[in-house]
Amino acid sequence: MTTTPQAVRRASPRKRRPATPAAPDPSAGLLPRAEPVRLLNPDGTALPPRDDYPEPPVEALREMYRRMVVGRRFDAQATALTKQGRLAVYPSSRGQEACQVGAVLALRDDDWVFPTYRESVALTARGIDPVEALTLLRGDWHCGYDPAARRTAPQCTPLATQCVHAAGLAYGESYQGRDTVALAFIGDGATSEGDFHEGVNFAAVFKAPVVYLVQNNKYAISVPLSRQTAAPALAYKGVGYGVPSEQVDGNDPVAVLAVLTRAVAHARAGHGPFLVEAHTYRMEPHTNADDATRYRDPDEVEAWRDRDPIVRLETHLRARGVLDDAAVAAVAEEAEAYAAGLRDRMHTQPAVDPLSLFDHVYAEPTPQLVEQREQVRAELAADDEEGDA
Amino acid sequence: MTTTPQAVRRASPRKRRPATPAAPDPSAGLLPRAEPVRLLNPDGTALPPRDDYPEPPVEALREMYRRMVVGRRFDAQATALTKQGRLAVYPSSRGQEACQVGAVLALRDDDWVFPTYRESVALTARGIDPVEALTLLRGDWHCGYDPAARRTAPQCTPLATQCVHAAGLAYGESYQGRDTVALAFIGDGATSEGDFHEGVNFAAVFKAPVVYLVQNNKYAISVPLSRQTAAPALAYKGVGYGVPSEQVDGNDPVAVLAVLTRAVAHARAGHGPFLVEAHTYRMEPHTNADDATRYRDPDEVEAWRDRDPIVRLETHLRARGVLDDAAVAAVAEEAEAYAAGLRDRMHTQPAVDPLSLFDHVYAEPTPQLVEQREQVRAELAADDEEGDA
Amino acid sequence: MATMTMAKALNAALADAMLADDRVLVFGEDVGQLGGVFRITDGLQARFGDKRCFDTPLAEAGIVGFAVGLAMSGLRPVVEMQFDAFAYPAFEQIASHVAKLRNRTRGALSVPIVIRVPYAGGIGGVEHHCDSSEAYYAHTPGLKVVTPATVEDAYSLLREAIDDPDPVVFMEPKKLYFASAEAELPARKEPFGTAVVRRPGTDATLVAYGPAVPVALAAAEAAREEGWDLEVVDVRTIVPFDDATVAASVRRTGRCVVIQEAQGFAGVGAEIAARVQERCFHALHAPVLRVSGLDIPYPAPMLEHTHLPSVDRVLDTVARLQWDDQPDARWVAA
Amino acid sequence: MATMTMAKALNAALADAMLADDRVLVFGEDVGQLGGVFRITDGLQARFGDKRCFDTPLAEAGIVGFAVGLAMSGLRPVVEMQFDAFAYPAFEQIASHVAKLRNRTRGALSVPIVIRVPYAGGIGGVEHHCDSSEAYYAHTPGLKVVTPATVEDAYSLLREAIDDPDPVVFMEPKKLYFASAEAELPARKEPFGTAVVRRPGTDATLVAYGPAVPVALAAAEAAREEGWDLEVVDVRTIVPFDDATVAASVRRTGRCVVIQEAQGFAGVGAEIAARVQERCFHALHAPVLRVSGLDIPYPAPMLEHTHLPSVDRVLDTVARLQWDDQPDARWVAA
Ligand SMILES: Cc1ncc(C[n+]2csc(CCOP(=O)(O)OP(=O)(O)O)c2C)c(N)n1
Ligand SMILES: Cc1ncc(C[n+]2csc(CCOP(=O)(O)OP(=O)(O)O)c2C)c(N)n1
Ligand SMILES: [Mg+2]
Ligand SMILES: [Mg+2]
Repeated sequence: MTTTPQAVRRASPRKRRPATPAAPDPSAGLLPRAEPVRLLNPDGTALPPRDDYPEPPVEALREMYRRMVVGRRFDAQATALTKQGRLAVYPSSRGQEACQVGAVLALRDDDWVFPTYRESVALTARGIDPVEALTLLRGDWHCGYDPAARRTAPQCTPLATQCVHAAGLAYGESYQGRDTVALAFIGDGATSEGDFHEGVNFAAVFKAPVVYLVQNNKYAISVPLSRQTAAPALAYKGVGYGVPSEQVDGNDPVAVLAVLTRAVAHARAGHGPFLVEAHTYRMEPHTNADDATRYRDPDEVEAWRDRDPIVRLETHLRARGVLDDAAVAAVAEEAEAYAAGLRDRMHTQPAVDPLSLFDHVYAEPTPQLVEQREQVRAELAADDEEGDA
Repeated sequence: MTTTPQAVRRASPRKRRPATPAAPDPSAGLLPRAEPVRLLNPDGTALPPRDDYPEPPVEALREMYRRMVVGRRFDAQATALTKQGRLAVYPSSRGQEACQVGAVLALRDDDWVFPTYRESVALTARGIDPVEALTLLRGDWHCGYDPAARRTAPQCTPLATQCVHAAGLAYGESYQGRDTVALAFIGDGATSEGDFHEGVNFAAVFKAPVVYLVQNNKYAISVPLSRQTAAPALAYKGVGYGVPSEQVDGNDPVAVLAVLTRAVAHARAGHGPFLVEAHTYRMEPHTNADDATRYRDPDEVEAWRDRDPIVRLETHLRARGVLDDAAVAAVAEEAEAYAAGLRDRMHTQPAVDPLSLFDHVYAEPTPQLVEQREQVRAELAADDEEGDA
Repeated sequence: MATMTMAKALNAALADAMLADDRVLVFGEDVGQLGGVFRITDGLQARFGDKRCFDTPLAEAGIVGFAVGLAMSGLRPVVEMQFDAFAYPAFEQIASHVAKLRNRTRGALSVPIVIRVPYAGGIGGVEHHCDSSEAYYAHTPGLKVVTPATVEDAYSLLREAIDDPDPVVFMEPKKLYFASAEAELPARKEPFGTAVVRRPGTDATLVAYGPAVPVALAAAEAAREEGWDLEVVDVRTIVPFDDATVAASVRRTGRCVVIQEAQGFAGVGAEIAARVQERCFHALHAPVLRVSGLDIPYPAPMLEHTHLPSVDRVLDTVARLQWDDQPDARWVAA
Repeated sequence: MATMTMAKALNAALADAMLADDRVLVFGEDVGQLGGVFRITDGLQARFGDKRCFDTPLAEAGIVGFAVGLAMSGLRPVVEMQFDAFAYPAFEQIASHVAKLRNRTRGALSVPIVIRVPYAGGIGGVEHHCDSSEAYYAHTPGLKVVTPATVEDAYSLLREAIDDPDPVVFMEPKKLYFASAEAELPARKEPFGTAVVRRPGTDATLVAYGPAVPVALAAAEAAREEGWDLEVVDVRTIVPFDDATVAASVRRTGRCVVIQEAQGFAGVGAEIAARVQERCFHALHAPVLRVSGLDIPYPAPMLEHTHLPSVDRVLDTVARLQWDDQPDARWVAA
């Protein structure tokens, strides 16, 4: 979309002057680079190093590789569990592992993460027990891990709402003298919600240390990016809040870690929020319940298979001589063990006490809830008697 | 707010490459000029003409002058009416006449306007009966004019919500083959609302012919601009939606009309929405009920008095020799007559039928409302009897 | 007569409405090529083109506000909210504009839009996907609120909602989407705004709507064993409410239980109970009792059966209708 | 004992809470230098600094969501929504997060925030400035909903709300802001969650809350002329609801009228009427009747007196409490 010459009513007779003399550009330092930052080619070969985004240390990249491989195996296992009826539904992270693991590695353990339903791999990469990570989708309670202990908000389903929470949490932490950073995940589709706007704006006005990571995986369920925005890229939203922004190739693990590391450092240094748009792709349907063939071409999916972030990182680390067959095999083995452990533990049905329904509505149940609890207790007792009879 | 060097974990050993080679800038044509467009100096002397924004025709400027003067007199009268208890409350447009009248003149009569509570002067400039324009604030019904007939939505109080309506209306018109443009007014404060974001985005995605005119009058009631945004200017929000944007000196009537004319032409030509930020100033308190001395320096207000848009336009038109004492006097007289007419007509209290409360809740009252209407009818009858007794 | 699901009947209603009136536009999230996550808009884009049925940006206030603008331009938008709780971002647009625009403009503007909301639970859905939000809308003057419980009603009520000059929040019970029944379409029998006696009975009246109707019918069936002959009234249109049908039934039976799936406190069931006792006090042998969801956030799937009104809970409540004309022991003491 | 307005009492409660607990932060639109459009936060910024009391960007979902995040970091936010209808943009944050966060996390996170909402009418306010929105919150499990009717209660209930471990929607009746009364602060008498008999009586119970309480008291006063001795119960906390106090009163008097300013349909008054008849059926000589605002959008100032529950409307309703034990003529026929 470009400006067009307007309908000129009548030309002014006086001498014309040229376009305004160049004023200092107030958007400098806020606009993203026109092209996503990339440090590895799609085939995994390295691009020449760059000053603005130096390659992260090898140890970090090896760790990233490990967590991505384990994460992907976990993800496949979770999808398999839906087929066995052990999970109600599962939104896969496949293809987005560089973003999810990169985000975790760019943060300290005491930083906060605000994940969406899509971020199961980020959760497990953070060390959250996979069974706890799947509690929501398994249906025994809404959130299975302790968010306060794990510094990880419950996975957020109402889209974009977590963007505001992250701003508040980050501001609250800095208000209390702590140098915590909050990282909020959000999808391309959810950037259309008002809460994205309000959240980023609050963070900017209060200089809250938040990194907003938009995983632009090109679809919001079936709706393609072209229906979400007419912007050149989502990262161009940052300047409108005075928030520096960057685009990154979201399937280039090295670039993702480099860009997020810089974004986190920016936030931690007290410069306020940073917006990163990672260009990636959702390899699986929206969830196992979705039928992606209704709205996208299998060729498109195939094309993205060639940009697989794990293969890319493996190629790079092998080329750098810091990953060999033995290490790859060890990671694969670890991933298998992880999946097997998950599978086993998911085979036992959790026991859930119906009376716990009343425990966490308020700190103490209201008289109304006490009454209702007694009614349910009586019903359960009656059921038991019938069962016994 | 600028980016800062990140914490570099370890430098890469390989050869560094320079920053990415310049790609074509995808934000070109979307970003506003760094400085607000201005065609007149604050003292009313003309700046050299420019190609991008030629000066509007003299006839338009004279008409603009007339409506601004009448509008300001109307505005003063309305404020006076609050003191006499004839109006419950009145949010003044004083100082913002260039924006309000400029918007009206940039549009055709069959274009749609989406005003806020602040736009009484825009309404009267559109030819809406001033008594009808004040019906809301007078308290006899929520909207006094016929929005469909006047192509003017009811003045909108829930902030930013009208931005979405304008997108829908404009798209609906073009869907039905009409070349209507919609212009939505919005204040600086209201740009922080989610509905601003959603409205501009819908307009952009659907290429709806909408002009969004942000009157940045520096305050949202008492809250200064610095608490609304950290952006270099509000016009920088456009690029994030793929919407071309411009800043204009909102107290320069010539520039306002030039910029809005171009924006309207852009929209009408089918290129989608356009965002204009007009830098202006609210000379009066938020409403007559507000006490602006609590939060702003009188000196600040005084400084803005020197940039009065009416004086500025008068100076310019006189300098161009197209306005003389007689014309100025004639306009002043017209304005006085307008105010006198308003004053007279506002002195009669409107008669409002309590039973009309039930008329426009639904197309036909529901059985519940029929029942309630009968109850009220009985009450009124009883009151009458008592009154008679 | 053909067997079809409620989902199919809703789809047919949309298609027929689009055919009958080319001002009808259908839009929302994923309603285009995908046909909606519940497939209610399946095939509409292919049949009517992507200008009549289309996807929007992901923003519910945007969707509803856009519909308001389209309605102002003379069109008749039918929008889908993907799930109950995801209509909340649109609450301001609904409460302050959709509900009020006619009133604010003394009738000069109207907003004949239909907001379709798949609602309520019973499908093992995760959090935020199972809210019963009808009371929020029913409490907002200017909105009509409709909820079908049968396949034929799904069709006719949706057609009537689209034809209605007022905005209608059309609440679709998710758990009934794929229940099928014999149905003949088009099926428009009673006028819009009327409740219907789904099952005649003499001993007590069960008043229910939407997802609670099948529960009421099953309870009435089971009650035969206990020797009770229960009448079941399906409310259908919450606003406007059909007092005449409901009160006539309760005056006949002398006893009443109101059943809703939503949390009870200040819900639609409270309104019905309050109205019934106001209007039928001297006919009542017992207080009007309510069966509803618990006053808790909608629980996780494994616990939803404890939350939802069940046949047993309805029967327990019917048992407390003071058949011996003795006050309820629980509440006499306190 | 000093004479003060409710506005001043609320201001004192905020100041005392900020003094008592430095985790308490007060923020919203215009609450800083201006002291709020109703001056409820007057002087707080000057006294506690602009980190404890501050203005935010103009975005209600932002304000509430920001408070959620602050609460997660251990702070105790008290936010102001400028007017009732301007809380609607925050509805999703309130219904899906504030109300549910404790539940979703099995108690690991809590959201002890207070959302102050100036509400209801009677002040000649223009559209969108006079909504009675309490039912939306009361119907949402996880929220507590409080509304004071007296100066002393305004102080104590707000202190208690801020100290409460749960989120509280604190509804402030605008028309009572500048009514003044003798008050002694701090004034904390009954425990949080209890209703109070404001005026004892023997013939019938008027149950009211917030802006309706003065109407109930005035009606009770006027009723003496008609020979009725009316008891007035002030609900105070809508959630949790004090059944014991209300039911005890109605069992004593045998008759009940519920008064609320909000539109009636599916409002809090419906809940109260439903509860009272459930619990007091055998003590009732007449149905529980309701007086409420009409089921219309809040009208323009010149018509608001027709909309609002008036003393006359209350007395007319009391007159219909079947003092002769005859059914209500209006509803027998139908
Ligand atoms: C407020 C809200 N509206 C609608 C939905 C339903 N919904 C769940 S996921 C989704 C698509 C989200 O797309 P995107 O933000 O791109 O994230 P992705 O799933 O691609 O990771 C939708 C519409 C929701 N969860 N919340
Ligand atoms: C959704 C909403 N929140 C709050 C308000 C209360 N309010 C009325 S005007 C105003 C300030 C608006 O400032 P701005 O957008 O800059 O417009 P201006 O009044 O300066 O023209 C506020 C907070 C409102 N009308 N709507
Ligand atoms: Mg996506
Ligand atoms: Mg302003």
